[in-house]
Amino acid sequence: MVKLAEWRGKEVFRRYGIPIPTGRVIRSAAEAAEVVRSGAVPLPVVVKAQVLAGGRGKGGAVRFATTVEELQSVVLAMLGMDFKGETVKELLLEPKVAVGRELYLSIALDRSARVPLLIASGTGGVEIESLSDDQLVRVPVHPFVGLAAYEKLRVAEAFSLAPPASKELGGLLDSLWRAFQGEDAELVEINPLAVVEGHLVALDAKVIIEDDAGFRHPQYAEIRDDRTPLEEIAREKEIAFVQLDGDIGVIANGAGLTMATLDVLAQFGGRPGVFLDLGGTDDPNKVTEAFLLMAKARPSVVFLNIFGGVTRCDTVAKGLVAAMTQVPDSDRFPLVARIRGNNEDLGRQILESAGITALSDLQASAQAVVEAEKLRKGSGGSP
Amino acid sequence: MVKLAEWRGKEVFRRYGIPIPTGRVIRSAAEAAEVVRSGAVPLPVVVKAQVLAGGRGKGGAVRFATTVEELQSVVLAMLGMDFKGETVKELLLEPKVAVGRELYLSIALDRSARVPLLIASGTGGVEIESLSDDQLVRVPVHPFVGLAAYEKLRVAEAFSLAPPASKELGGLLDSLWRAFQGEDAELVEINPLAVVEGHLVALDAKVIIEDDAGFRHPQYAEIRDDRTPLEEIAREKEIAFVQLDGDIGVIANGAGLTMATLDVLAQFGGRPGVFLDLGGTDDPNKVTEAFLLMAKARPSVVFLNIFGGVTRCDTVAKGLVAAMTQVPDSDRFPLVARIRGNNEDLGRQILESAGITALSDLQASAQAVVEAEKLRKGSGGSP
Amino acid sequence: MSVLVDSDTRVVVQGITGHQGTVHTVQMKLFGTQVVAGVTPGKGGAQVEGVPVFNSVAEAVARTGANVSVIFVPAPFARDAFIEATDAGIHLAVIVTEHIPFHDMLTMYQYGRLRGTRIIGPNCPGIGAPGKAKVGIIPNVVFRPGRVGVISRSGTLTYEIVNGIKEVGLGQSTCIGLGGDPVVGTSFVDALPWFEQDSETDLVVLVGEIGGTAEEEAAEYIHQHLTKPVVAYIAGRSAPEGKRMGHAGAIIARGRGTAASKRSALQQAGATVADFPYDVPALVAQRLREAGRR
Amino acid sequence: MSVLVDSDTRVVVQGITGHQGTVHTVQMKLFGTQVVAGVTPGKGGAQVEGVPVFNSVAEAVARTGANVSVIFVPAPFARDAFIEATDAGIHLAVIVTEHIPFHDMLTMYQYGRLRGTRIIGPNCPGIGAPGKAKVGIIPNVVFRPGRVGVISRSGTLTYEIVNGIKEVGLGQSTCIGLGGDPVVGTSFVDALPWFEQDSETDLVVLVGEIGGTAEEEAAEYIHQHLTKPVVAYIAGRSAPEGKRMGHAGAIIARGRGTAASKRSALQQAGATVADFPYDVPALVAQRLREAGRR
Repeated sequence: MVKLAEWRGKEVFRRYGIPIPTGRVIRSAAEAAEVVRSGAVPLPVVVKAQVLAGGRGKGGAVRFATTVEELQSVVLAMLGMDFKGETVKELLLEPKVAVGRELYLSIALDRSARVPLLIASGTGGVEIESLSDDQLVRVPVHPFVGLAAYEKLRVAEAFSLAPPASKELGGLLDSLWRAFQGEDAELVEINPLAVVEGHLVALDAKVIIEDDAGFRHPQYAEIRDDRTPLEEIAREKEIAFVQLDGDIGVIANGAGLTMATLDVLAQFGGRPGVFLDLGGTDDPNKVTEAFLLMAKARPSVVFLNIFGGVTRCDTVAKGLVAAMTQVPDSDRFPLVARIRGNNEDLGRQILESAGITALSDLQASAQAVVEAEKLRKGSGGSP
Repeated sequence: MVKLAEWRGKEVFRRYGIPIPTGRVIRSAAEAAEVVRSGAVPLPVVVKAQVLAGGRGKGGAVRFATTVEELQSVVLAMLGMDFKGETVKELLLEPKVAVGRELYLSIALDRSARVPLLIASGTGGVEIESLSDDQLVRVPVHPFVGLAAYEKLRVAEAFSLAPPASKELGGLLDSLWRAFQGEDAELVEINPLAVVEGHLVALDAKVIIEDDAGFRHPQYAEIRDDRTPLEEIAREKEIAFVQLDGDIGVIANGAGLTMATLDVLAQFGGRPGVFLDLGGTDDPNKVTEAFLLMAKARPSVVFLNIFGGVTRCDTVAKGLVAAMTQVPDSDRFPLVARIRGNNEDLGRQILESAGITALSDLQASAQAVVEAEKLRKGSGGSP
Repeated sequence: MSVLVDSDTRVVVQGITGHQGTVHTVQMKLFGTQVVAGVTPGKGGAQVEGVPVFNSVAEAVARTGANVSVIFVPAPFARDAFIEATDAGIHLAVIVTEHIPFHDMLTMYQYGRLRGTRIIGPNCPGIGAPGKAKVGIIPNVVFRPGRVGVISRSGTLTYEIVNGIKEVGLGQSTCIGLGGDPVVGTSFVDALPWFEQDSETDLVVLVGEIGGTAEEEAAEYIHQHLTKPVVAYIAGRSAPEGKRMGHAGAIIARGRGTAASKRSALQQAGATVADFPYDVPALVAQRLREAGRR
Repeated sequence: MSVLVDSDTRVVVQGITGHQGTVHTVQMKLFGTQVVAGVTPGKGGAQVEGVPVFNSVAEAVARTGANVSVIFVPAPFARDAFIEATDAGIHLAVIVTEHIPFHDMLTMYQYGRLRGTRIIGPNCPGIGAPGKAKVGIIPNVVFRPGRVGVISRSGTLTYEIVNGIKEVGLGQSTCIGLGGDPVVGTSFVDALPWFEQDSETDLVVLVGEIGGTAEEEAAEYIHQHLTKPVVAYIAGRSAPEGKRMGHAGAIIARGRGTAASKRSALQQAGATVADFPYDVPALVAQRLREAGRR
C-alpha cells in the first residue's frame, strides 16, 4: 500500500472536487517566508509536518505562526525533527481558519460484506477508534451504483448541518466515493471535515492507495516515503517483506505458511526478524534475489521453509545454491532448510551436493533453527 | 431528444478523449477567411454545413476549398442554403486530410436486450442501414462494467488495423462508451471513423442526447436546432407534440390512446395533422395551454379523446372551457369531444353547460370528426 | 391466486406526500389495497389519508411489514428511490414516475436483477387484481373481478380496453400495465408465463404499440409456450414511420417494430388480433366461448 | 457426489499459453481432470499439451462444452477475463491470479452474482477432489481419496495440511483453497454448507489466518448449522499486530480478527482447534473416531 502524505492526499481531494484549504508545501525557511510574503498563503498560518504517523497535533508536528519571523523559526524547528521514527522533510503551510465544527468521514473496504463502507461521525477531529458505535454511521456503498440519496441522508442526519454546508454535503460524498474508486484507494479519510465560515472544508487528508492497482496509477510508483531501503528492494523484486524484532531470518512461500512458521518458531522461543515470502514462484533468480536480500538484513540464522506447489523444491534449491556463491563471507549465516512437496527429492539432492542439509519435519526444523540461533548468540554474534 | 450538430458532437468527443480534426465553426465568409489566414485551420479545407439531416456529401452540403478566395465563394454559396428543410447557418471548417480507411462505430440502446449495443463495421462512410449483417459486429455492453477486453477484441478483429491505430482503438472504445453514459446519450456515432496517417480520427460525429436526462445536462437545454416554433412551445409546456400531414387536430392523453385514435380516424379516411398528447395531468391550466397551442396550428377540426385516469374528465372539461374563452374568433375550430373514465359525468356536465357536446363512443366520435372535416372543407376552408 | 399482487400485498408509497402520491393512495385504499406506509424523507411521523409516513423505506418495512413499493417520486430522484426500496428488501416495485432517463433505468433494471427486485414500469399504470389489490394508478372504475388477464404497454388505452371488457359483462383476473418506455423492468415475455400459470386466468389480452420488438418476442413466446387463448391489439397501425408519438417507446426504426410485423407475428402465433380497441371485448368473449370458458 | 467439481467437470484454462497456465494444465490432466480447452486471444488454433487453444471463452464453450474456468491471466487483465468467462456462460471460475486490485474484485464479485457465476479465489490454489477433478494448482502429490473436506484461506499451508492428512492414512473428499485476498468470491460461510450437504464428507478441516472476520463468521455458521465435526487451524497466532504478513488479507485491524478471537469463536462453536499445523491430522483422526467414522 502507498500511504500518501497529507498534501498529496489533499491534491487527490482537489482533483475530485473536495474543498481543501489553499496551501503550499515548503522545504526550507526561505521558501516558507516567500510563500507568505507573496500572499499565496496569508498569515496567520498553520504549519503541518508531512509525516505519515498520526497524533501530529499533540506531538508538536502541527504549529502556528502569526508573523514571518515566527514562521521561519517554527519551520527551522520542525524541518529535520524526528516524529515517531520519521524525519520531517516537508511542511504544509495553510491559512489558519476559524473552525466551526469538526466532522469525520471515510471510506474503506468491509471485507466480510465485500463492499466499501462509508463511516461518518458528527464528532470529528479525534481518533475514530475512540468513538463508540452510536457516534458512528456506517453506510455500505454498492460498487455498481455508488451512494444513493437515502444513504447520503443518513450522513446528513448524523452531521445535522446548516446551509450552505448542508447543501454541499451530497456533492462532497459523491466526490469522496469517486476518489475512492477512481484512485483504487484502500482508504480515503477526512478527519476533520470542518465547517469553516459555513462551508465544508477537508482540513486533513488520509489516502492509502492499493499497491496491486499500481498498473493503473503509475504516478504513485515514485512515492516511497514509508519504506525502508530493504523494503524498497523487496518491493522491486516482488518479494513480500516484513521486519520484526528478532534475529531469525525466515524465507517461506505463501502467507499462511509464513505465519505458521512464525507460530512454530515461537513455540521454541525463537524470535523472528526479517520475513520473506517468496509467494508462488518457480524462477530460481527470484529465490537467489531473496537470499541476497536476506543476507543484507544480517540475520543470526536463516530458516528456509518451503512447501513445493507452484514453487518447486528443485527451483528453490538451485536458487539457494546460486545465492550462496554470491553472498560475501562477511554476510554468511547458518542455514536450516526444510523442504516438502513438488520435486522434494530432487531439491534435497541439489542442496546436499552443495553441503546444505535439508530436513522435512517442520517441528524438528524449527527446533534446530532456534538451537542454531542460541549457539550463535552464545558464541558472541557475527563471525 | 436533442440532436447535436456535428461540431457540438465533436466537442463532446474531444472532452471524452476521442481524436477529432482541428476545426472551427464559422458564420460568415469574413470569419472563414480569418480562420484560414490565422492558420487556425490550414488550407486546403473541407467546409461542412452544420445541418442535422444525413446525406450531406451527395447533397452539396460538404465542399472543399484550396484558396482563401475559393473558400469565401464556397462559404457564400453554402450559408443560407436550404438542405432538406433546414437552413444552413453554421459551417465547420476542417483541414482536408488524406483518409486511409473509413470505419463505422456507434453505441445505441438495444431495447429488447435492455443493454446498450455497440455496432462496429470495417466498412464505414456509408449509411449503416446499407450494410449486411455479416459486415457488422454487434457487442452488447453491460452498463455496470463497460467494454471488456474480449469485446474490444471483436471490434479489433472487424477493423484489423495496423499500429499505431490498432493501439489507439481500445482507449477510443472506452472513450465512446464513457461519452454515451456520461452524456446520457441515445446515440453516439462515428461515421466515418477514419485512419489518417496511421491514426484514428473521428471525421464525423452524431450525438443524440436524451431529453429526459436534461436535469443532469442543463447545457443542452439551449439547443433547439431541430424544433419548429410550435414544437418548442409544446416542449416548454411538457405536451407531446407531433405534426403529421392532415388537417384534423387531435388532443388525447397517453401515447397508446393517441395512436389508437389515429387508427380509428384512418378507418374513416380522416387525415390527422397536429397531435397533442396531454400525458397524465390533472392540471386544468395544462389543458388550456394545449388548446391554445392547438389553435395556433390552425386545424380544420379538433378531436378531443380522453380516457380519464390520472387525468380526470372534469379537469379536462374545465381546461377546455377556459381555453375556449381565450381563443380569438379567427382561430376558432369545430370541436368533437369524447370523454370516458374518471369523473366522466361531471366532465360531460361542464362541457354541455358551455355548449360543447361530449360523446362517449370512440368509433361514433371519430366518424363525427371526419364528417365535420369534410363539411368544413366542402364549405371552403377557414371562416 | 393472482399475478404479482394479492390481498396479502402490503404497499409502501414512495413520494406519498406529493400530489399524485396522495391522490392514488386514496384510490388504492378505495380499491381495497393494504396501503400500510408512505415514505417522504424529512416528513416521517406525518399521516397521509390515515397512512403513516416514514423517512426511509427501511423504516417503513421494519415498522409495517411493507413488501411492495409504488414509486411516485420525481424522475431525477426515482433511481435512488428504487435503490432504497431494493436495499430495504422490497421484492416488487411499481414505478409510476415518467421521464426517467433510460440510462438510470438500465442501472435500476440490473440492480433489481442483482438484488432480486422485480420492476413494473417505469411510466406505467401499474397492477390491478380486482377484489384483491391495486398497486398503481389504473382507475378503479374500469375493473370487475373475472378471468381475463391483461398485459399492456399503454396507459389510457389499457383503461379503455379493460373498461370495454367490463362493459361486455366479463372481468379481469390481473391487469398489468408495463409502461411504454425504451427500457422497462418487465416485458410481455417476462409477464406471459405468470398468466399462463395463473389458475384464475382463462385468456390473456395483450395491448401493444408500434416501436421496439417486444410484441414480436411475445408472439414467439406465445407460439412456443402459451396454452391459453390470446387476444391482441397493436396501436399505431396508421402512424407514419419515424414519428415520435408521445414517448420514446414508439419510434419506428429501420423497418422493425411496425404494426404490420407485430400483428402478423401475433396472428401466426395463434393470437386473435383486433383492428380497433373497441373490437377487443367481443373477440375476448368469442375466444372464451370457443375455449368452452363461457 | 463431491463439492463444486467432479468427473463431469470440463475445464477451460484462461491464459493457457502462459508459463503457469501450461505447467498446471499438465498437472490437472495428470490428476485426471478433463481439461478440454485453453484460451489465449490471438493464439486460437494452437495446441498446448494436447489441449486446443481458442481466441475466446465463448468459442471454447461452443466447441468443447467447457463449463468451469481456471484463470491464470496476469492481474491487469483478470477482471476482463472473468467477465468474458461469465458472459460465455461459465458457472464456476477458479481465479489463481494474484495481485488483482480489490476494486476489480468487487466488480467481479458483483458481476458474478448478477450472472450466476461462482468465483473461487482470487490468489487461490483452487479445488481438488481426488479421483475426480482438480481445478487449480494444488500439488497432485498431497491428495488421496477419502472423506475429509478441507477449506482454507492459505496456499502452501493448505498443501502442508492436506499432505499431513494423507500421511496419517486418511484422504480428502474435496479440498478448496479460497485465497487470502481482502475480497474473495467464496468465503468459509459460503463453502461450509456444501460440505455439510456432501454425502462423501465426514469431517471438515478449516484452515484460517489472522485478519478479517471470516473465521468468526464461520464459527457462527458452524454453531448454528453444522452437524459434521470440524478441525481448525489458525495461522499467525504469534504475528505481531498491524504487520502485513505477506498479503493484504492478513492485516490485523483494531483488535478484531486476532488469532485469539478466531480460535475462541471456533472452539465455542464445537470445533477442535489445533495449535500447530502438524497437529491437524491426528486431531482429524481423533474426531473421526469419536464420530464413529473411523
